[in-house]
Amino acid sequence: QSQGVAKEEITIGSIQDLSGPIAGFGKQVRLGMMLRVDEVNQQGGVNGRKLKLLVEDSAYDPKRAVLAAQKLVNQDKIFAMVGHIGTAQNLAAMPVQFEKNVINFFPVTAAREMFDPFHRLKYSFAAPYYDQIRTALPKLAKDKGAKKICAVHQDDEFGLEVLRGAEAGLKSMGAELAEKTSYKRGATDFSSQVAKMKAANCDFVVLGTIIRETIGVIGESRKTGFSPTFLGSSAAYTDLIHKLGGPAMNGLYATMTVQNPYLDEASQPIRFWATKYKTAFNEDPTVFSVYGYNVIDSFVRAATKAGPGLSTDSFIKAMDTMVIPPDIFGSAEGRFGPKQRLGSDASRLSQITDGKWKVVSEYMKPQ
Amino acid sequence: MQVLQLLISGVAQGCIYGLIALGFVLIYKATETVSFAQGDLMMVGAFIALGVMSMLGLPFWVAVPAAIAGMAVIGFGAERLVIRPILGQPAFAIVMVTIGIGYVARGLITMIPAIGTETHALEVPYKNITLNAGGLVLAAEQLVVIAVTALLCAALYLGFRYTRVGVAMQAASQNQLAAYYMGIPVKRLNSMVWALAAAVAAIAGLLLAPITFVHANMGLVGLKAFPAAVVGGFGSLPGAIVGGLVIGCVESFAGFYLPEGFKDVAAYVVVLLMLVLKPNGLFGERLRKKV
Amino acid sequence: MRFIFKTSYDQDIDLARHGGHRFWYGLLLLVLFTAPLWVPEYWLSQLGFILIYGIVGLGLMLLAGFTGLFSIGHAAFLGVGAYTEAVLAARGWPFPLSILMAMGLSAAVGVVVGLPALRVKGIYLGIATLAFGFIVEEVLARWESVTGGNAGLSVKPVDIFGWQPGSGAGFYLVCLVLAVLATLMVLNILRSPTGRAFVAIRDSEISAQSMGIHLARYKSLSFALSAALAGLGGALYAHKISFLSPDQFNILQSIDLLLMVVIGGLGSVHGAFLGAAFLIAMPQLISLGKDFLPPVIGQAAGLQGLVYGLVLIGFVLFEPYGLYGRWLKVRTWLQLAPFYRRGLFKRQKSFQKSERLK
Amino acid sequence: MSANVVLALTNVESAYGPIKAIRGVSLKVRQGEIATVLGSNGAGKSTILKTISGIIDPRKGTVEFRGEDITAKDPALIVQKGLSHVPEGREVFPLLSVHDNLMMGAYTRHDRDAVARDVEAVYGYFPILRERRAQDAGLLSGGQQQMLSISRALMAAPALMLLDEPSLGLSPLLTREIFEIVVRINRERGTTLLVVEQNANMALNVADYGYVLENGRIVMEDSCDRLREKDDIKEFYLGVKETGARGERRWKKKKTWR
Amino acid sequence: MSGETLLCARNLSVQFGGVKAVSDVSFDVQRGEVFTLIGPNGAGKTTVFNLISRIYTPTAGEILFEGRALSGVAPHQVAALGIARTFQNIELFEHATVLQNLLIGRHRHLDHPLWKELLFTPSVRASERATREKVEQVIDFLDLQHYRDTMVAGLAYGVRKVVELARALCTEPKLLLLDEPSSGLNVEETGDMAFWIQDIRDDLGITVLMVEHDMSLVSRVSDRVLAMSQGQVLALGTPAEVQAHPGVIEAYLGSAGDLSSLRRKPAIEEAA
Ligand SMILES: Nc1ncnc2c1ncn2[C@@H]1O[C@H](COP(=O)(O)OP(=O)(O)OP(=O)(O)O)[C@@H](O)[C@H]1O
Ligand SMILES: Nc1ncnc2c1ncn2[C@@H]1O[C@H](COP(=O)(O)OP(=O)(O)OP(=O)(O)O)[C@@H](O)[C@H]1O
Ligand SMILES: [Mg+2]
Ligand SMILES: [Mg+2]
Repeated sequence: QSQGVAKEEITIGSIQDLSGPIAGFGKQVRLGMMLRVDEVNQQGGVNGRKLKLLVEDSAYDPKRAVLAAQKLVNQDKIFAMVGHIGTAQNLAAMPVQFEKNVINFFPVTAAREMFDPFHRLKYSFAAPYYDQIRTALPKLAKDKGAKKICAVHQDDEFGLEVLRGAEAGLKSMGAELAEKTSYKRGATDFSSQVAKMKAANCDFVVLGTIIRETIGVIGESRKTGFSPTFLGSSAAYTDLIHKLGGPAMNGLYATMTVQNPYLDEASQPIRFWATKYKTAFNEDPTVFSVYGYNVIDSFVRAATKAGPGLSTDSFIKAMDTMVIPPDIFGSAEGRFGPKQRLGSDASRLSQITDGKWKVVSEYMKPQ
Repeated sequence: MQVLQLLISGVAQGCIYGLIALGFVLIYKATETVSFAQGDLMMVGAFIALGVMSMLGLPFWVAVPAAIAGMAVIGFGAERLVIRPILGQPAFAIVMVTIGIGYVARGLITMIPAIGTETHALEVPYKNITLNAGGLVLAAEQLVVIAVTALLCAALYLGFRYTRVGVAMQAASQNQLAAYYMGIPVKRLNSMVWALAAAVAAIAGLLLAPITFVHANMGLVGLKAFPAAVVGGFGSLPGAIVGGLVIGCVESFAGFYLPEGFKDVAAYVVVLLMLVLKPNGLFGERLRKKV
Repeated sequence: MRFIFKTSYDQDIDLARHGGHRFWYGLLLLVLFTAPLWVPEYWLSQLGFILIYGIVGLGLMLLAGFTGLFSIGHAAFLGVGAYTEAVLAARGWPFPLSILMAMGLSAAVGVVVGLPALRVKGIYLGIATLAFGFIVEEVLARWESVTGGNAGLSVKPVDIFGWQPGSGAGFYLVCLVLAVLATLMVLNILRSPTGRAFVAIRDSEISAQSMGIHLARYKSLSFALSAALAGLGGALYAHKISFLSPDQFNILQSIDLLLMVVIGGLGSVHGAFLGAAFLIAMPQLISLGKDFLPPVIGQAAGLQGLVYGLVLIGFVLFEPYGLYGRWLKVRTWLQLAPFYRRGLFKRQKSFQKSERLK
Repeated sequence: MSANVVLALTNVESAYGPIKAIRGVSLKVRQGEIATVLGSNGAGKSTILKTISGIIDPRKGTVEFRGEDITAKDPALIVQKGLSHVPEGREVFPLLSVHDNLMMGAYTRHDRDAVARDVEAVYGYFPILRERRAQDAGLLSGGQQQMLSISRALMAAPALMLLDEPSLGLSPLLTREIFEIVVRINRERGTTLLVVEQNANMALNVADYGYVLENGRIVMEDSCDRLREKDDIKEFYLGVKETGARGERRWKKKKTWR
Repeated sequence: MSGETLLCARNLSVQFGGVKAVSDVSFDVQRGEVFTLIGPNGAGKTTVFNLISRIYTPTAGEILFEGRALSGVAPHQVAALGIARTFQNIELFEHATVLQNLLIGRHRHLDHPLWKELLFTPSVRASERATREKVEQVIDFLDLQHYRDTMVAGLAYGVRKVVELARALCTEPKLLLLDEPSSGLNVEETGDMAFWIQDIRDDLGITVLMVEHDMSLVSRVSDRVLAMSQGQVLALGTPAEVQAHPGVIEAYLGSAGDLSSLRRKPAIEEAA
């Protein structure tokens, strides 16, 4: 038997940013997870064991992530780490977990390091930014007849992944980036970046940006009369973009996997789910709530499949033949195997029209 | 043309730095401490305006005075509560307290359910208005920042230079003991200073909100305002603005002409160069102890 | 209070002033060295963190508490030490050598950072160090060929000429030995002419100079020693955390370090370790306490920041000498129990005087 | 006692942390009088003045100013009531100009014209200050700062003035002038003064009533006329030596009041 | 007295903005004498001290110490040459005890390699002991036993003056600069100071250059006196000669005058 699995209870842990720069997301992931945990526990738990979810705050700081991981792993004896947010934070925390044979299950980050290089304790669900852009860029650029493709990215691992994806995508088209420029996390002024791209006559811009920076770059461009096609990654796929940025954001494309659960959504199950969420937490759900919800949902699937003798080994064994079907939010089918630690690398395109995200393409898989 | 446009965006950004730096200098002149809470007070001010507008549904023109007055009250209260008891301790103690105030402000705001962790947009009447002049583009938001900064700077400068209370504030910072001996109500002035600084922070928050959005971490721009204040000379109000402009323009040009990464450290490189060449900044006083 | 009848100058010079000291510190060492035998793994690991931060705190204490130079960019030295160690460990350098290198390189950077300190003071110096902190962070992020940039860098475990202490008890002991050595050396410096020169510079530069103290030399030395200790701490930190990224050494880290020495008690060597203990224990205490609070507060994001801020303010307000000051009071109270007067430590009204002229 | 007592200390005890600096001091200053406190180093003279003006709070006892209890009140408030204090060691505002320093002296006053007249009067006493009116006060020489600090207190036009070693670092000529000014403002404006001064010869000639402080206690008090005649005062404070009293280097005669 | 020149100032001038603080001042100090500077406030006496200790650089002229020009010497090296000073406004290390202040005074005699200090080798310990020995001698000399372990911040003004003198003596200087050693001291203590200054000259063999306003002290201990006014030399000679100089009387001493003229007229006293 593995640590964290008791007669009546399975203890799982998660680390979120609850007070740092992306506290908004961290909180939503946590609420999404809590929603699913409560549902499962009300339905009698996993093979009779209730789920106990412990959430620690990392403030998006790798050092605090390590401290939190040490606490969860060594003190609270969690069975698995689920939905840990942030690339650097995961990289920092994983050694602590692996030393104690604790699975890193479905971290909320689309970095390739979450499944590559291979480790038996790593599982990831998110199509990597790299693959998202690599796949979407050539198609969209062709549709738009773009000549000069540029990129602006945050100068951290996340932004670089987007950039690498863009470069790989262009390479497959036999083209190159006409201009690339970066900014530091937390920047608020993008005038010189936009001026640079404008000066290079870009007509297509790949955005390795998150929320405020996406809005900032597009806003500055609109202001200075620079209007290329913008393509962001799933990091920019949040309702905040159009809520904060207003009409100026219309026309922005982003790659994504699960849909944002609008309360007035056409699809009935999503509407039902969103209302349930809103009743529970008195907040509108977002795509991050869905991530959290899905992470737990998948965990429960695997744990249930692993049977009453739940242990790390039986869990991995269950995951070896795991297929997670598309859900109500429109995610792609996820498949895992003994050497397959990423569920799916497919993603699709959405665009903001009339102040809302609309799905505009089918799932695409990188070639 | 390109150069001019870069210059304009540099100036606009510089004014933002200058505006925050103004708050630092104000406090420094009057208490000889550096307030690390200035950026966070600015954030709180923006949140107050946001609350007034979105929760009470009042117009922008009501939210502005409300935020300023609200922040003045908060500044006053903070002084009473946590700064007055250590009035007279070494400046360093007060610096630490301001760091504490910053943490508390950020913590409290983030704790507001459903609001604190989100990013919000403040609806200002002049949003999305741009002026085009022969190919150059100027946003109304930036023009407002420039105008208000200039006015505020002039008002504060005159106040410190020529009013009795202004001089007394400086006196109290240079020698508190002697200030007491002169009958200067050091404590009351101190409350006033912090109230004023918080009000200035609120103004900065209001002006910044349309540009950077309102969120719990918006106060971090304050870190760029430190170099601005130092380049200008920490004790000089006009210096704060000039310093801000220098930093803003350097950043703007570095971002365009220099390789990646230079834009973000340009401010700090400038400040180090400045400290080596002219340790007391462009307008700083020459400080030398006579023995 | 204990009165000691002094019979030789050595009693003032010795580290342990009397038998009591020897006994208590001996006991403390015994407890610490036997900790792996009876302390649960998790707490041992936290203890290791405390030792590491304590070493960094010692350095900052030397600089801020004893020389009066405030550094708001100290995380940069930590970063230099950590990255040096990580890079050298990856190249297969044995731990003792790489750690010396880490200290040396940090010290060198410290001297460079100290250069502006020769001309500026007070807030200007603070901003200079802040600026340096940002620049170092940026260099760590940009110099990808060596540091791995923002993608981060994994750190190999400690290897002392083939002996691998691992990450548990062995590594703890390595930290402990280094912490003890560092503490002893700092204490030695403080009781030597150099330590006195630091204090002199803190109190009055002009008369320090007229006593023949070379300001530039001692300020640089203070920066170098402080940075070397930060570098040592950084090297241990690298192994402890085993994954480095530039943003671990940002301004927030620097402020944390400053908080640590202030809460510990500025100007005391004990304070460095007490502060470190506090810095590590605080988040634990908060997460312990949060289950007892109503969920609106307990589960709210930002609780940690709020508590941090309140604690910091509380310390400055009520215990300006930090945890060490509190301990002194408790000790005095114990020693004087029946005669203790409340007024004994009452804070005088005091009055700020311009520190711009020094 | 009599109604014309401006300042009365009863049984005042002040301490710095555990160190008691004054232990049960009682003294009175009457309207229109010049009083002086003599005492050796560390006797607690400055502490008495600081306690009066609220810079340190006494442990015990009360301070009354014009019949009002001002014990441990805010120093600024005490000054506003008409008591001004020239501190020991020239506490000027180093980065303000000489003129601004003077204006700060008049902070509690609102009669602009009278203030302007007083500035002129002060410049009349010390022409060097007029010459340096725009210079930072911190750059003045020691003596010039002392002049400034006295002038600044004069600007407050107080009812009672506490002077802590006004002649510190002044040339013999100026020392004399300072005391002439002291006498003048006392006679002309009726300002009451409490003076602490090491130049006992000067103090005892200028003052009407004197106190002798030793180790924080008042050991002798009398009118200055009588004090000047006492042997101990003569020997220890006026430096009038009986021949041979200190011929032997390190030998000091015991003060008889101890 | 050997009669050999220890310190020699030639045509010194220094100017701050429009203020000529010192202009064309020359004098020399013989080894083993007490040489006093007097003059009205703002005459430039402290500025001369600051020139010697290299806090200011003269705009013209030079200072020779033991025949060596001071112009090339850095401020911190002045102590190493054997020049120590006290300050008019007292510059002690406030947050240290008297003993620590005095130990810092010994700094110029101590120079260990860093590693020895880090390890506190026996040689460092030995030198610490010796340092302590020296400091205790000075403490005995100036009667400071009582204050040995007190924080400077809590000392009365007069005691600080003595501590500052003690700290200067700890450097074992050849030339001691005293800026107003008796200010803030009463008659009795000034008497002690006079004895100390004489002992410093006669027993310790240290040359003293001082600034002083108390003429009784000046007359008692000075061998020669230089009077300055407005940055210029007014008179030079024995104390008696200088005090009799009409210019000095006019600018500095004032007419001796009868102090009793300051007393309140008896009539008014009765009224009060
Ligand atoms: N800030 C302080 N902290 C602790 N003790 C102090 C402090 N200030 C003064 N004392 C002590 O209080 C006593 C009285 O000091 P005070 O300054 O009143 O003396 P004084 O009579 O004015 O002496 P002086 O003539 O030297 O100025 C002294 O023994 C001194 O050591
Ligand atoms: N750094 C400076 N900047 C401007 N003026 C200065 C400076 N230092 C001294 N002065 C001026 O030079 C003159 C001489 O000053 P100094 O301190 O030497 O006088 P002093 O003879 O020591 O007088 P005192 O007896 O009052 O101490 C003064 O008028 C003073 O204002
Ligand atoms: Mg006194
Ligand atoms: Mg002088």
